[in-house]
Formats: sequence, C-alpha cells, structure tokens
Amino acid sequence: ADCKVGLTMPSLNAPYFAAQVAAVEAAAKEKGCEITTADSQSDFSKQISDIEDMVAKGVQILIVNPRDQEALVATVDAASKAGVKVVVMDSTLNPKANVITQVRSSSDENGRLVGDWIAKKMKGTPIKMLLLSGNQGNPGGLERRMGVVKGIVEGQLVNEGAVNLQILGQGWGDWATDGGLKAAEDLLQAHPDANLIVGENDSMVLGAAQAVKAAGLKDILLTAAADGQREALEMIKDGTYGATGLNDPDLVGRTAFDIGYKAFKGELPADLPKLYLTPADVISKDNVDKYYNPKSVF
Amino acid sequence: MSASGTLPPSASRNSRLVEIVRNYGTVGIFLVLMVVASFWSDAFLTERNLMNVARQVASGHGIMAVGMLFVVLTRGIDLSVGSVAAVGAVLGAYLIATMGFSLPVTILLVLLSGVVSGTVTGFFVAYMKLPSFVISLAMMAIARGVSLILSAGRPITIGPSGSALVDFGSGFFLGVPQPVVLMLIIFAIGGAVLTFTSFGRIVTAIGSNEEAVRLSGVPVRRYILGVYVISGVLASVAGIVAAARTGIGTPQVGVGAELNVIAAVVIGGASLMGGRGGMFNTLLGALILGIITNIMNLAGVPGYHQNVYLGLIIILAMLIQFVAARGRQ
Amino acid sequence: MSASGTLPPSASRNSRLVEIVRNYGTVGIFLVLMVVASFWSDAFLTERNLMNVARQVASGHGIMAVGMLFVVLTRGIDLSVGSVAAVGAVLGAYLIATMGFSLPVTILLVLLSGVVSGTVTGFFVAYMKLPSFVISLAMMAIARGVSLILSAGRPITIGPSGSALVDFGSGFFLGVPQPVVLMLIIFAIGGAVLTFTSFGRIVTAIGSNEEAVRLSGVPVRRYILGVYVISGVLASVAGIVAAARTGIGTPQVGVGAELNVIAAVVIGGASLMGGRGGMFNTLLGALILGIITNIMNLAGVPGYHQNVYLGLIIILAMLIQFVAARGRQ
Amino acid sequence: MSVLVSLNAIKKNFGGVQALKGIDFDLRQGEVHALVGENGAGKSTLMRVLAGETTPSSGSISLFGKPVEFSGPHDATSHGISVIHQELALAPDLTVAENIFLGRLPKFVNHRALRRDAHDLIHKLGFNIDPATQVGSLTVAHQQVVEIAKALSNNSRIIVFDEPTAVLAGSDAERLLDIIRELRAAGTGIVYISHRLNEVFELSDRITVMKDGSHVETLDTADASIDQIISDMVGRRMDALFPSKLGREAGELVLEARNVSLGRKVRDVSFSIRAGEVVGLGGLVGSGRTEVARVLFGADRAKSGSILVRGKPTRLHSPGDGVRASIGLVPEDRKMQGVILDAPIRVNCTLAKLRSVTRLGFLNVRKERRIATKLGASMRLKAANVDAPVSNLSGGNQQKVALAKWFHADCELLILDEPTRGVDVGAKSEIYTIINDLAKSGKAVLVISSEHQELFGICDRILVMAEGAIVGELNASEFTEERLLTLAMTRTEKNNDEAIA
Ligand SMILES: Nc1ncnc2c1ncn2[C@@H]1O[C@H](COP(=O)(O)OP(=O)(O)OP(=O)(O)O)[C@@H](O)[C@H]1O
Ligand SMILES: Nc1ncnc2c1ncn2[C@@H]1O[C@H](COP(=O)(O)OP(=O)(O)OP(=O)(O)O)[C@@H](O)[C@H]1O
Ligand SMILES: O[C@@H]1[C@H](O)[C@H](O)CO[C@H]1O
Ligand SMILES: [Mg+2]
Ligand SMILES: [Mg+2]
Repeated sequence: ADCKVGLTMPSLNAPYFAAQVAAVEAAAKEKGCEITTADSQSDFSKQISDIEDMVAKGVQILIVNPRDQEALVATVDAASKAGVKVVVMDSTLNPKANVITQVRSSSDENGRLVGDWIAKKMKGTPIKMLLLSGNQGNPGGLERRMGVVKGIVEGQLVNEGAVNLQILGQGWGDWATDGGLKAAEDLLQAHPDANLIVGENDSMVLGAAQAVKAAGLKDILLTAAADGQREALEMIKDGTYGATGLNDPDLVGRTAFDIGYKAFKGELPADLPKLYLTPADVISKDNVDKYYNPKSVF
Repeated sequence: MSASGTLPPSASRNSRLVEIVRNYGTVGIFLVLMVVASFWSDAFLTERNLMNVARQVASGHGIMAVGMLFVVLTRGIDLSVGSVAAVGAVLGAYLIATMGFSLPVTILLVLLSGVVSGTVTGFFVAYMKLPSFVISLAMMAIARGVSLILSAGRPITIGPSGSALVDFGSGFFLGVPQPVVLMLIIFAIGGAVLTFTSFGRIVTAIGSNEEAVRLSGVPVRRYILGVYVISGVLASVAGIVAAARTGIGTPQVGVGAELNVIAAVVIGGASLMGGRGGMFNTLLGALILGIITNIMNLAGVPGYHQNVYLGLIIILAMLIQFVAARGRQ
Repeated sequence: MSASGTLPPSASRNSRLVEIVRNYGTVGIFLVLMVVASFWSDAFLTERNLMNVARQVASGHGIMAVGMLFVVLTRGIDLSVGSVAAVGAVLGAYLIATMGFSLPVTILLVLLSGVVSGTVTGFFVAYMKLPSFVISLAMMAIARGVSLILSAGRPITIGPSGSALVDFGSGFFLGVPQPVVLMLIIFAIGGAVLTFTSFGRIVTAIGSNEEAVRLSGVPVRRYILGVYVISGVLASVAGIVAAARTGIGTPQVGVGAELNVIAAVVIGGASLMGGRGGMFNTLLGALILGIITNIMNLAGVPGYHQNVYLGLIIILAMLIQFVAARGRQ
Repeated sequence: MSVLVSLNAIKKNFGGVQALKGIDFDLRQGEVHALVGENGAGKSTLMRVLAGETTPSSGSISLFGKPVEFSGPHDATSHGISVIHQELALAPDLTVAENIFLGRLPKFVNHRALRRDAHDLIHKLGFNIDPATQVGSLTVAHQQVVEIAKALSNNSRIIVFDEPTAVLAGSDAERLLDIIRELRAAGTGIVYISHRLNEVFELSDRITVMKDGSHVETLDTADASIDQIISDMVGRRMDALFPSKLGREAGELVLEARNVSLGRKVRDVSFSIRAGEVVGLGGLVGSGRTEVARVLFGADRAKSGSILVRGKPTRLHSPGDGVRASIGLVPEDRKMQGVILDAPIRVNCTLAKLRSVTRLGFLNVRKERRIATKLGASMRLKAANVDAPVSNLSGGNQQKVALAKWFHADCELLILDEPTRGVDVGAKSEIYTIINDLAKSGKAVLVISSEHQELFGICDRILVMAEGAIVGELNASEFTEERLLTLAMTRTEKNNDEAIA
C-alpha cells in the first residue's frame, strides 16, 4: 500500500462510531491506503497503548477519536514528533496538543440551534425539561446540553421576554438506546408533568420514545442535541420526534481522513485552522428530506 | 433416647420454607429497601413504577441471574453473559429484519447461539479443567466481537415483520409486563430444577464437594457443561427480551452486565465458593439491584453522586444481611 | 524409603526454582506468544516496541496485579482497583495542581487514600465476613464517584509544579522506562514478601484452609484486612503512574481495569479458589495480556475482530497451560 | 465360597513414590477380609484401585471371574462396589438424605420419600440423625454414619470400609460391627481396614498384612495372633503399647475451668488440670467433649463461667488467645481443621509457632526443614520429604502432621481431640511416648478419645462427660470399660427423667 493509516476509536459500542469507522475506512481504501482500526473499549489507557502500538508499527496517518480530552495529549504529541500526521476527529482534545487539526461538528452550535427551535416550537408553554446525558465527564455532552439551554434561554427571551424553563431532572443513558429507555422510564415516573425531553444524542432519545409510549404519555416533545441518526430522521418525518442537531459521522470521518492524507502528501494549505467544524444545522420536519438517506449506515 | 444422638427424627415443620428462603438476610434487605424507597420518593410505590422496575430487571440482569446461579453453584463464574445477550439481540433482529425469517425459527436459532457459546465455555471448563473466569472472559470478548461484526456496529431495527416480538416487549399480561411474566416463569422453572430434580441437587453438590460427587459415581463433567449451556441459553433469551423491549437489536446490549448479574446472585446470598444459593433469593437480589438505581433516579440523586450512593446502599444491604444472619442463630 | 519413615533431610535441589516458577504453563504461554508475535509482525521484536509494551503494562494492570494476587491468594477478589486508581490519579493531580502541595506530601496522601479504601473493603470482608465480590463492587462504585466529584468530571492537568512526576512517567533509567522499573521493583518486593516472609506464608495458607490457620492461633482477620490494604495502596500507586504518564489526573483512569487485572493473575496460574499463585507468574500473566493487544495492533487486526482474536488467543494460551500442566506429571 | 473380586499384581506409582509394588488380593462372597498395615502401607491406595478411582500403573482386576477395567468410580459403583472412604467424601451443603442417595437420585426428586428412605436406612443402622439436616452441621462421627448409610443404600455386593470406626466410640462402633456381620451373613463381601486390631480379630475371617506397598501375608483369622500381626506390620516386635506412667508428677495448676457453659453443648463444666498430668475426657459421641476442648482453647467463646490459666482469669476469645496462654489444640477433624492439605509438611509443622523460624518477619526455610524432618522422624512419618504437600500423605500420616504442629508449639497445656485417629499401632506407641514425655517434662495434656483402652493406658484420671456436663471422674484404679460407660449412660437417663418431670 501507498500509505499506512491508523484509526483509534474511544469505543465501538455506538452506531455513530460504527458509521465513522466505515467512513474513514472507505476513504482510506479509495486512496489505496492500508488501515488499522483499534477499539479502546472506553478505556483511555488502552487507547494510549493502541496509539503507541500503531506508531511502532509505522503508520503515517493517525486518526484519533479521543476517549479523554487531556489524557491523550502526551501520546499524540509523541506520535507527531515521530513524524506521524495526526488528525483528531469527533471528540475534543485539548487544543494545546500538537496535531494537524481537529475535525468535528459544533456541539455548541448544534445545541444552540436545537434550543432555539424548541423555544419557537413551545412558545407560550412553560418548559419542563428532562435531560438525557451520555456519560459523566464527557466534554462534548456538556457542550451539547449547555448549547440547548443557551438556545432555549435566548429564544424565550427574544420571543417572550422572559425565561420559563425548568430542568426537572437528568438521567444517564451511556449514549445507548437501552440506557436512554431505562433513564427515561425512571425520570418520567418521578416527573410525569414533563413536556420536553432533550437527549445528548439520538440513540438515547429513541429509547426514551419507547418509555413515553409505554407510559401512555402524550404532549412530550422529543428532541436531541446531536447526530441525525436514520431512525430519528424517520420519526421526524412522521412527526413523532421534534428535532435533532446535524452531526454527520460520514462527513466528519471523511473530512478528517482527507486532511490527514493531504498532510501526508504535503498538499496541505498553510493556513489550515487548528479547529475544523463541520456545518451545524437543526434537522426538523421542515428540512428533514435534505438529510434523510434511507441507505445511510447511520 | 439412644446414645448416638439427640435429634428429633422428623424434619422440622418449616424446613420446606427454610429451603426456599435459604437466606433470611436477602428478604430483610428487600423489605428494608422497599420501606426506605417508599419514604424517599412518593413515586416509588406506584403500580406503574414497580412495573417499570420489574421490567427493567427482566430485560436487564434478571433472566441472566438464573443461569448465573447455576454456574456459581458449581463454583464457576460466567463473564460472557452480557456479550452472549448482545449476540442474541443482534442475531434476532438480523434474522427477522434482514433475512426475513419467521419469529419461531428466529427464536430457535438465537437460543442455539446461546447453546453454542455455553457449550464452548463449558467444554473448556468441564473437560479441560481451565478456570472459568478466564475462559468466560475470552468468550465475552469473542461474543462481543461477533455481535459487532454481525451488526456492523449499528443497531438493527426489528421492523414490522417482528412486530409480535416488539409487542411482547412492551405488552402486558393481566397487568404485568410480559417480559416480567417471562422472567418469573424462568425463575420458577429454575427454582424447581434446582430443588426438585437430580440435576439441581447434583449441581449444588458439585459446588459443595466436587470430589465427593465424582466418587459417588456421577459424571461430574457433564453437569458442569450443563450449567454453562443453561447460562448461555438464558443469556440469549435476555438478549431477545432486550431487543423486544427497544425494538432494535444492538451490539451495545449487556455491556458491563456481568458484574451486575453476579452481584445479583451474591446479594441473593449465593457463595462464589459454590454449593450455596437459592433461586428465590436470587430473584430478590436481582430486584434489589434494580430498585437501588431506580430509587436514586426517582429521588433525583445527581449523577456523580449516584455512584457513591450505590456503593453505600450495597454495603448497607450487606450489613443487613450480616445482622439477619447473626440474628438467626 | 525406610520402613520407619525417617525423612531424607533436604528437599530436591531445584525446589527453590520450583517455588518461584510454580506454574510452567505460564512460562510456556509466554514463550510461545513471544515466538508467534515475532513472526506475526516485524515491528514486535524491536526495543522500542518491547519497551512500549512494558510501559503499557506498568501503567495499566501490572502494578495492580501484585496487590490482586495477595487478595486472590486469600480467596478474595478486589473489583475496586480501577476506581481506586482513578481516585489516586485525580487526587494526585488535584493536590499538586490545585492545592499546591509538594510532590512527596502528595504521594503520601495518595497512598493514604489507597490505605483508606483498602481498609474499608478489608474491614467488611475480614471482620464482618461479607463477600469480597460485593463489597469491593460497592467500593468500586464509591471510589469512581469520589474521583468524579473531586475532579468535577474533568481531567486535572498536573502542570509545571508536578513536572518531576511527569518526567518520571516518560523518563528512562538505563534505557528502561521508569514506570517499568517501578513495576519490577514492586513485583520483586511482592515476590519476596510472598515467598520469604511469614506474612506471605500465612496469606497463602489462609486461602488453602482458613479454618486450619485460625485454629493454629493466627489472627486471620488481620491478614485478610492486610491484603486489601496492599491492594488499595498498589491501586493508588497505579493511579499515580497513570497520571504521571499522561500528565493529567482524570476520573476515567482504570475504567474496566478490574477484569484485566484479575485475568492477569489467573493467566499467571493463580486459583480464584485461593492458596495457589506466584508473583513471577503473575508478572508473566500481566505481560501476556499486554502482548496480546500489542501484537493485534501491530498486525493490523481490525477493531471489531480484535475482540474475537483476543478471546481466541486467551483460550489458546490457556490450552498451552493445560498441556504444560499435563506434561509436567 | 466364590471369589467376588481379585486384584492381581497391582502396581501404582506416584511420581517417584511406589505406593503399591505388585499386590495380589482377593475377596470372597460372605467374608470379612481385613486389610492391615502401617500408615502409608498402601491400603487406601489399593482400595482406590478397586473402586475405579485410580488407574493402576500395572496389574489387572477380575470381577466374578471376568477381567474388568474401570473407567471411573461410576463404573465400579455400577458393578456393585462401594467404598466408605477414610477421608469423608460428602457434600456439606446438601442434606443427609441427598448425600446418601447422591449417586442415584431420580430425575425428579421427591424429598419426602427421599427423607423417609434415608431415615429408614439410618434407623436400621441404629442411629438417629435427621435426614433433613445439612451434612456440614453434623459431627464427624455422624458424617461417618452418613457415609456408611450411603454405601449400604447401594445394595452393593462388595463394600470396603476404610477405617470406619476411627471416630466412633464404644457402643457406636459395636453397632457398626453388628451391621457388618449382618451384611456378611447376607453374602456381601467386605474389606475391612482398621488400626484397631482387636476389632479386626473380632470381626474378620481373613487378614491380609501389607507393608511398604507389598503383600506380606494373608492368614485365616483363626490361625493368627495379634502379636504376630503387629510384628509383621511394624517389622519389629512391639513390647508395650503404652509407656510406663512412672516418673510423672502432678505439679502446679495449669488450667482451671469454673462453671463454663456454652448453650446446651457445654453445661456448667468445672475441673482443673495440673502440670505433669495426662487427663482424659471420656464419654459417648456427641457428649460435648469436642465443644469443651474448643472452649478451653478459645476456638469457641464460652457464654458464661470463667477459665483460669496458671491462676489468672484469662480471656479466651480466639485461638490466638489460646496460643498466647500457651494452650494448644489438635482438632478432631484433621482435613477441615487440622492440616492444610495443599501446603508442604514443613509449613504445617511450624504454623502454630511460626516465630520459631522467623527473624524480622523473614522465614528461615532451612531451619524449618530441619525442624520438620526431626519431628517427622520422631513420629515415624512416612513421606518422600518435608516439602511434599500433606495431601500426598496417607490418612494416618496426615494425622501425624496435625500432631507434629502442636508438639512443635511446645504449649503448657496440650488438648488432643482423637489424637490417634487412623494411626497405626507402631506410631500410636510413639505418640503415647511423646505424650508421656511431655507430661514428664511438666506439660499438662488433656486427651479426648473414643478408644477407651487408649485413655486407660495413658491417663492419670478420666473425666466423663454426658450431654455437655461432666458427670464423674475416674482415677487410675477405676479404669474399666463398665465404670466409664455406666457413668456416661446414667446421666443420660437421669437427664431424660428431668426432661419428663
Ligand atoms: N496422591 C499422592 N501423591 C503422592 N503420594 C501418594 C499419593 N497418595 C498416596 N501416596 C503415597 O502412597 C503411599 C500409600 O498411601 P495409602 O493412603 O494407600 O496408605 P494407607 O495404607 O491407607 O495408610 P493409612 O493407614 O495411614 O491410611 C503413602 O506413602 C502415600 O504417601
Ligand atoms: N448436627 C448436630 N446438630 C446439633 N447438635 C448436634 C449435632 N451433632 C451433635 N450435636 C450435639 O452437640 C453436642 C456435642 O457434640 P460433640 O461432637 O462435640 O461431642 P463429642 O463428645 O466431642 O463427640 P465426638 O466423639 O463425636 O467428638 C451434643 O450435645 C450433640 O448432641
Ligand atoms: O459524537 C458522538 C456521538 O454523538 C455518539 O452517539 C456518542 O458519542 C459522541 O461523542
Ligand atoms: Mg488409608
Ligand atoms: Mg468430638
């Protein structure tokens, strides 16, 4: 092969990651590169080991979706020092890290857009919100929920001149459908008066949808701060799901690889920013057809 | 009275009850927890919440705990249950949605996948005498890999052709969620097998003194193989139930479940040194674990603190068991 | 042998060696794995890669395996090691960076945190006779929660005032990474304690027959408490090493580490039923686990498939142990 | 009489140890064939071959005239062979009834019927044990009864008794012998292994003597004499089994128990023991002797009463307290309590006094080997070397290790619960000599034994227990079987009267 690529993922236990792996692998193969993928299984020290192993193996391009925003800095720096072209993708790494760039969707902006949409949609109704978070300590998750809150607050101020937002509770769903289901069941039990569910990704809200259905509750708006998972878009189409933020794993993955490949070929523009955000958008019934692809992996 | 002993010849009246509730401690924990939870949150003692908890347990660690108890009784451990469940969930969804198989055939094949993984683990443990911890850890990795490969890492929606399965996952039978009914049936069968069949007694005896059982002319290895097969099958059942409940088969099913399943069994009073443990108490152990996380959510304990509370409540629960065990003497 | 049964006074010449390498199987696995790995990837047998693997083991499950062996020898299990390491990492970074403590004081306090958690677990196991599996599972949750609360869920950068620590994490001593040197020292001390002191002797004996040891007048509970304290302290050491290696203290340290640590001990031939296990073999067990993931990365086994390979290699490794054990007889 | 089974030229090696060196042995229908020999002679190993539990290195077995090869214990059981093991093989977490029928449980277990059958069997044996109790909570003696019931339930044509009476006292042992006679009358072939030679002579039709894995002789019991058998076993003439008690002198008070009670098992026990004394604790199985021993040592905690050691009230809440007060206990259940089977002999020997081989926490293994080797030699321990695990030893030799540990600990008061259980005559005599020497050197020794002759032979006086209480004391001039039993039984009846009243 022309080039050797390493891809290391924080975990493979999420469909989003599966889609991202598929995207990077496809992009690498198109360029005739040999690619190795490693799964950190939610353990950043395994991810450190995986990166070290890949450098020892002699990869030239390294795509890292970091499990921890700080813990991987030293390892990534060492890889760069060894001449590897490192691109960070999807999750956040401390900007001081010596990498070519970081590619991701804007959690903050996506969240804000979703919040703004909610404020419009629920205008006139006091919001009683339930929050479904991913895992504790995840910076992306934090940005997403704060983005939504920001959007709602600003939107309500603009639309109604006052903020009428209550966050009744937060549950942890570990980014997964069954986790979201369980957390939502308990939260709905404690707060049957909730009228809005916000998840930090679609998978969890898809689980919450089951809980809402099982509890026989109506008038609860389902939204997520991120992703645009196919199942969620289908529900948006038929009106059972409010909105979600645009976080296309395929786009993020391919972009990250392309930048890495250009760096490897020495074709990189000198002024490439250290942070590359893919365009943000809120996906709702109005524009869902633009993003819906029935054949999408994700 | 004869010189040889002073014991009454007939079993005490309540020995049957004693046999079922081998460990009063677990009952004690359960009751205390119920009372505490009722006071902690008004939402707890509602029918709908109790049904929620029961369903969470049924589609989580509950069904697997039955199989795990059999394994633990023989002094073994099965770390692969969560991953085998994932294979079950993914395979089920795959066969129905992608391959268009009928529901009965699908269920049969899923159960077969549990038989296969249980047989592999059991074979190495029983016939090669390799430690169950490591072998089942290996099986845990293999099954997780298979579930990821089979699903290409993403959830498979069961879709309309499997609607019967999805209906089962969210449906009720006489007011009780159907997965809960299934779990209770499995516990009842498990309890009966354990108490009233030679299989159950011999499994218990193996954990108690394997050599004695061997010397009694029992083909011990076959029984050991057997418990891993049971554990594998029940794990795949748990996988189907999880898929039924969410309407999708995802390789994320059962990540980290093994520790919860084993904890349920041990909180139910079973000994990891084998030979000691009962089905009824295992059910209580499974429910206790479910209640603990449920009540923290209801009471709004913040996320980071939930970990600390969980640990403290578990230790308190075990202390209750300790006190109850003392009191009994 | 004489009829009157006088004993030949001295043991066979190589009994000392036998004592050190209790289990030839582990040596066998190790050698086979080294050979296979060298053929599988050219990058494997390079100094740089071998040092990588060693450092990965040292800052991962290696140091904790020493403490775990002590616990396992008494028939116990300590699931809290990963979380206790997280507390160590976070606390270390917090004290240095946020509180401005000096390095020696920080290290002392971190070790103290290990002592405290080990003492809590050990107290309930030794003095209340509660099952170590559940108690250490509770401690695992508590410590994880504490590490999250202390750090507010965010990594703490150690910064310039802790540069000595960070230098240690990435530095070399005679060409060997310093964390590896530390790990080897800990293994050596652990081995000496196990083989040459009365503490090690009694710990091993407790795992074989606790009642017989108690009836020999030995204060068994104190020793049991002791092994959990050792395990706690070494887990906090592992936490500091992890922090030193990355330059930050994060609550993500050691997630899921417990299974790897126990696996290392068991692959090293120790029995979870207590009384059997050696330090040298545990080191080999820890290295074996490290090599398996290393070689898969070097050989470019794709992510999902790594799980399957990992499982298969572990089973193969155990089969080698099985064959070696047979051959020895 | 037809031959049921014959073992031909059986050899068995364990690594370097040749446990059986080509043994011939046969068993006829309706006979009791006694198998005797020193500890480690190979008796149990030979029987394990017969039961399909070990494959012999060479040699053959023929059953009812046909050559057989057993693939495992299952095979032998189905051929009608049962073994009552020297080391009990029961599942402690299961009930008595389940244990008895373990090998033949029906697919669906009717617990009521199972208990009824078990009850009948036990009753037929003349014992009274609740079939619903867990075996783990039974005394060793009652566990032995369960083992016997288990073997009988097989309706086997061949039954091996490997030291069945070692833990049974007088009348219980008698009852067992009667049962064996009944079995013989019904045509069962019985192999009987015992170190109680008077039993052997009372019961057997033929005697085979083994020594060091070889066959020495097979005699009709009628033609044999005890002295001859002993000297063929031991390889030398034995003069007296018991050493002379002369030269022992009671000195200062070592221990005094005042009104010690522990539930119903120990009731208001008061007595004292002096330096240089050997005191026996007699009584029937279940009379509470073991419990008294455990309380005195600190293994169990007395509910009331006080214990004075060398005149001072002493806290005895743990075995550690016992050791600190210079008290030692050799427990009755060696496998569970007495030795660590997986550990080397030397480790077991020093466990109760580890500091004798420790400096600054470090072990001196060389010294430990020396100590263990010396102890072993003085007790005629038969082992490859002191680094071998105790599990490799024969039953009697394991018992010697359990004793050696406490001989080494050098306590002021040594309590021995069934010290010679399963020990051969030669070694018994050595142990008696050691006990005698201990007393002479000013130690106090308290001995529990179900072999009354043994108590008579070594004790200065005997305390007799019944139902948890001390009911009387015999001094040397009153040492007769009748006196002892009368005491032990009278109280029982009186107690019953009280209960009725
Ligand atoms: N598993 C084993 N490994 C090594 N040696 C063994 C093993 N089992 C038995 N031996 C040895 O074989 C010999 C015979 O032992 P066996 O148990 O048959 O003696 P025995 O005649 O029954 O003695 P006892 O009267 O003490 O019960 C002994 O020297 C013993 O140490
Ligand atoms: N399984 C049992 N459950 C309850 N009590 C029992 C049981 N077995 C024995 N006992 C009671 O315990 C008391 C003491 O028994 P123990 O075995 O200590 O007597 P012992 O004289 O030492 O007998 P042995 O000769 O068997 O050692 C007796 O009152 C007896 O009835
Ligand atoms: O961005 C990703 C995806 O949203 C995924 O669903 C979970 O982890 C986040 O980091
Ligand atoms: Mg024997
Ligand atoms: Mg007794």
